[in-house]
Amino acid sequence: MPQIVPTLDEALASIADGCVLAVPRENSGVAMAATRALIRRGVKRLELIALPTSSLQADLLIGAGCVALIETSAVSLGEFGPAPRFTAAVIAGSIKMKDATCPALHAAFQAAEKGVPFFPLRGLIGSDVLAHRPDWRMIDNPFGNNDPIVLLPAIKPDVALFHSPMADRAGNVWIGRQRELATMAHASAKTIVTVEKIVDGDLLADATLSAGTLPGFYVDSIAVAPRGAWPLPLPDHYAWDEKHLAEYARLAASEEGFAKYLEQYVYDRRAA
Amino acid sequence: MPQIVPTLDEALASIADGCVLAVPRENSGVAMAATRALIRRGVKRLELIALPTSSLQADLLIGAGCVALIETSAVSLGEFGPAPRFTAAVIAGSIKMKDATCPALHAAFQAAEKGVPFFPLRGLIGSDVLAHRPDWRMIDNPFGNNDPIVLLPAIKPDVALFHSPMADRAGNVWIGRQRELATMAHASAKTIVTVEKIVDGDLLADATLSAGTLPGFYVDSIAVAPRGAWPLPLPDHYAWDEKHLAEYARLAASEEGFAKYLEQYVYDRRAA
Amino acid sequence: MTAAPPEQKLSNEELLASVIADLIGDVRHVAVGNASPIPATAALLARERGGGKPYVSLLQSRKHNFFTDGGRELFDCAGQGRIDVFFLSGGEIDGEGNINLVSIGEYEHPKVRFPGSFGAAYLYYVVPKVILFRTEHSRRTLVPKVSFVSAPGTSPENVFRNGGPIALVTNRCVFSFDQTHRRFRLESVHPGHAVSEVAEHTGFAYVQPAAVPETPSPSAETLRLMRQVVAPELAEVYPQFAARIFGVRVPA
Amino acid sequence: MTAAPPEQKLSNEELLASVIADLIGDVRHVAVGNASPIPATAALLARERGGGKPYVSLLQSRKHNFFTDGGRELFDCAGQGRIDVFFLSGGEIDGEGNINLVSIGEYEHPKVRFPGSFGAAYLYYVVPKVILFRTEHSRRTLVPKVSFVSAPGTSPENVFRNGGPIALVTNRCVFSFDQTHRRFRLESVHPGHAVSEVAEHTGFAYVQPAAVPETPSPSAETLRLMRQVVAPELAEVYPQFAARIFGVRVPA
Repeated sequence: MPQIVPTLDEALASIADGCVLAVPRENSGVAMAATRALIRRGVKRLELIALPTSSLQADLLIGAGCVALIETSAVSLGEFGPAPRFTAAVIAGSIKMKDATCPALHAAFQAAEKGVPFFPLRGLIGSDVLAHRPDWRMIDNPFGNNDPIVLLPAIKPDVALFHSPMADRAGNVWIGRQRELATMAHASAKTIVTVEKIVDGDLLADATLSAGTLPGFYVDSIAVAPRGAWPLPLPDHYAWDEKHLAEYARLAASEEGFAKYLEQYVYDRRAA
Repeated sequence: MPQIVPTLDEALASIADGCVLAVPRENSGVAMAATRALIRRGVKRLELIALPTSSLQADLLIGAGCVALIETSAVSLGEFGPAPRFTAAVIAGSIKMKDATCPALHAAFQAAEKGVPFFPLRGLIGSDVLAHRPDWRMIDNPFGNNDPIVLLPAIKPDVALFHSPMADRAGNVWIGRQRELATMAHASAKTIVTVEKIVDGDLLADATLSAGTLPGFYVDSIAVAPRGAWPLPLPDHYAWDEKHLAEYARLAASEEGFAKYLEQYVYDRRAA
Repeated sequence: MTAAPPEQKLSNEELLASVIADLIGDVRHVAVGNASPIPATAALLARERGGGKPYVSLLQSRKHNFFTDGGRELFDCAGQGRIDVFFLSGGEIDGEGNINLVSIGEYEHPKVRFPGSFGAAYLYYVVPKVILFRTEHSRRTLVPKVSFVSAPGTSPENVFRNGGPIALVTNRCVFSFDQTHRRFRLESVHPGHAVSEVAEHTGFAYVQPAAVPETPSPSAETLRLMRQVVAPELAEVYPQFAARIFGVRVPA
Repeated sequence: MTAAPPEQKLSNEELLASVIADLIGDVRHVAVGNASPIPATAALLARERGGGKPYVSLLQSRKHNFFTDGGRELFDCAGQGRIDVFFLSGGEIDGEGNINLVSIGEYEHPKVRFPGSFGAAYLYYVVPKVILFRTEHSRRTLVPKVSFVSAPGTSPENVFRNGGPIALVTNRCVFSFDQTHRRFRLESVHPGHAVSEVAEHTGFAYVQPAAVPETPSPSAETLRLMRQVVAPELAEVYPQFAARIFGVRVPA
């Protein structure tokens, strides 16, 4: 059952060096305040799995030297351009890259959710995405006839980490339409959530709200982080901070600029 | 895009004789008024797939001679006892039986939802459920070592039919926590929904309601049927009609009693 | 609400619930299927004694389970290893722990048809502690070999299996199940029942120790918890059972 | 809102949107990925001309897509055969329709790294009409052979494939793609561009008919729809684009 703890650091305690950490795509509720806290703590050798893509979160963690490996379908700042620290790290060979494609990551998390060793997926055959994934297998579809199909092994992260609008005091978390967050939690050994606020009442008892609620049963720890997805958006709550992302893209283009960004927006706690 | 039609018969027009018809379990919103309309119309040779079980709905359709085949994990009236017409039909050999187990049906619908030919499932090996399913296959898990696992072919019904509390005028349907209804609709070529009422506004535009909404994009036709799940329950709206189900169990124990039930509660439209 | 006075005589249902609560042991999550008031009583009793642990899901009740991902979530949850104890029964149960929820006779032309396997052909494999519960203890229900295996009691070593039967509780006795030797062992006979009676009414062979103890009755504290704390909770889900066994009436 | 006057000169973006709208044809559902204002314009134009058909999902906008089942629903929807048209691009595109969204150079030690394949390694196979769109038409982007195949243009006969590229639209011309012969064909050259210029800036071989027509400009009615009906809708999702191309200003 979830613990609602007073600080981000307490909530994040189980994210140890080397943790296999699952995080959501940039517009599903990224725990950015928690990400800055992890960088301040100096977490190392994360194996980051982005379901299915990432943006600022992966770029920051990679730039700060927290990441050993990333599995993702893409890392990009979207309209603010490429993700500069990700790009530099891949070219420098300083992180290990597992390129995937979006539905493959969704399927591999769903396989873990269902307790099966693999899920099949169409597509992929003949792509170099498949060619560079020795952990994926091709079999002949036993229901077909000379019909090759790819099987993806289940992804079972150590920890899932995301940000949501609210939780109740029992630790039930409102996720709305972002159902991949439920799948992430189901697939992961532990789940850590930051929320805008803790609300009174029981989200599960409400016929309307319960439809968009991840039961606290799957959640290990929760901390309150107002505007905790900033500068990324929180669905139905706030939008990107475009000005900040443009500033990030500009600064992170160089190592020096990135160091300055870290100093100003991550290490200086007043800004976090 | 969905048509909101004035009568049950119009909504059900695409359920032809021989239709592969998917229906939900007894407490997820069973379209009972629509079921009675199908019996009145005299639909024949249905291949009924219950996700994953059924109660009164299957028993009525079987008793009325509408069903050629049923795939299900169980048919029972729960605390009101066995399903008498189902039991009699299986013993008489008048319907073809495909016994499954609940998670196998969930998985096979999810396979269709994801556009893959099969899903794997643990369990099953060594059971006579598997032994009597030549359409299921066992393979050696390519990620394991001498690790047999069962593959279930995707289930793609012709039509999914269920009952929900409400739809908006664009045909978006509130399903709440009954997410297997979304999976049923995604897996099926067509989806027909009966609802308690049509509401103003846009269910998809509301951040809270949208989390429990099946988009009208997946729905073909909708008809209003107040208390359309009666005498079965509608989650968060009304409970079983226990008195009626006890009466059904008593009457349906004999063919004569069942005929009387049909006359009184199905063919006499005033009671439907 | 009013509850049974503590001096009331121990009922058979209370004894069975107490036995099952002991079998549940120290776990995180117990799920109880539909129409299972005695296992539900046992699970809630275990929770009271554990100070809130295990978490108890009563599938019968929207209020007492947390599922928001549709009908599949129970099975997904079990597949994730997040359900530690579940209860199964059978139209027939045999000495190797095989259960039959489908039919008797040839499958294509059965003599008797039961409702179906429900989730048994999966949950029996993936829930670590499955407690078999069948009050009717007769040669009709406890058979040498089931007519149809809805789920086998054990599996070959290479077959993925995290779970299976640990015990069979009937209205006469408690059997434990030895998954290695694929057989039941008579652990205790309920007060008022005899070892010879168990033999007479059991259709399968089982291990019978030289001395078979009487099934222990619940302690006064356990009985107090069951009657005063568990029974009122139970009444929301099983009002008729709670009224009949514990005398709990929910105010109209 | 105010919109561009109809007498305004045809812009390059309007021409491309009109070409793409024609390629979309008579279908049920067009989905448009992020940061794709010209394909979005084309899809909305097709919808206006079709009287509400096709259904258009703009993935960039919560308001303009119906998805309620999380990030997987787009891909599930495509796997169900419910998406007829999608748009893809590439850091590199080669003459066999292969697209590269990953890197240039050795994969383990790339010289250039792009963001990644996103959904391309799946959607390219299952969406019947994929329209490739890359405004930059140069030997750097249109190459003889991509360095990394994010998704191949065609597949062997026994590989499950319901979809693939039907055309490539650039800022110079329109190519169609022949899936049987695995090659592009020059269909038309945009006004102000020349056949020889296409040859000069294209790194791959393609079929060039004896006569290559000029890309047809949108009709007056199409232009009116685009500027007066589509542009204001578009402004909600792509305000900067709508302002720059169509002069549409959303009131603050």
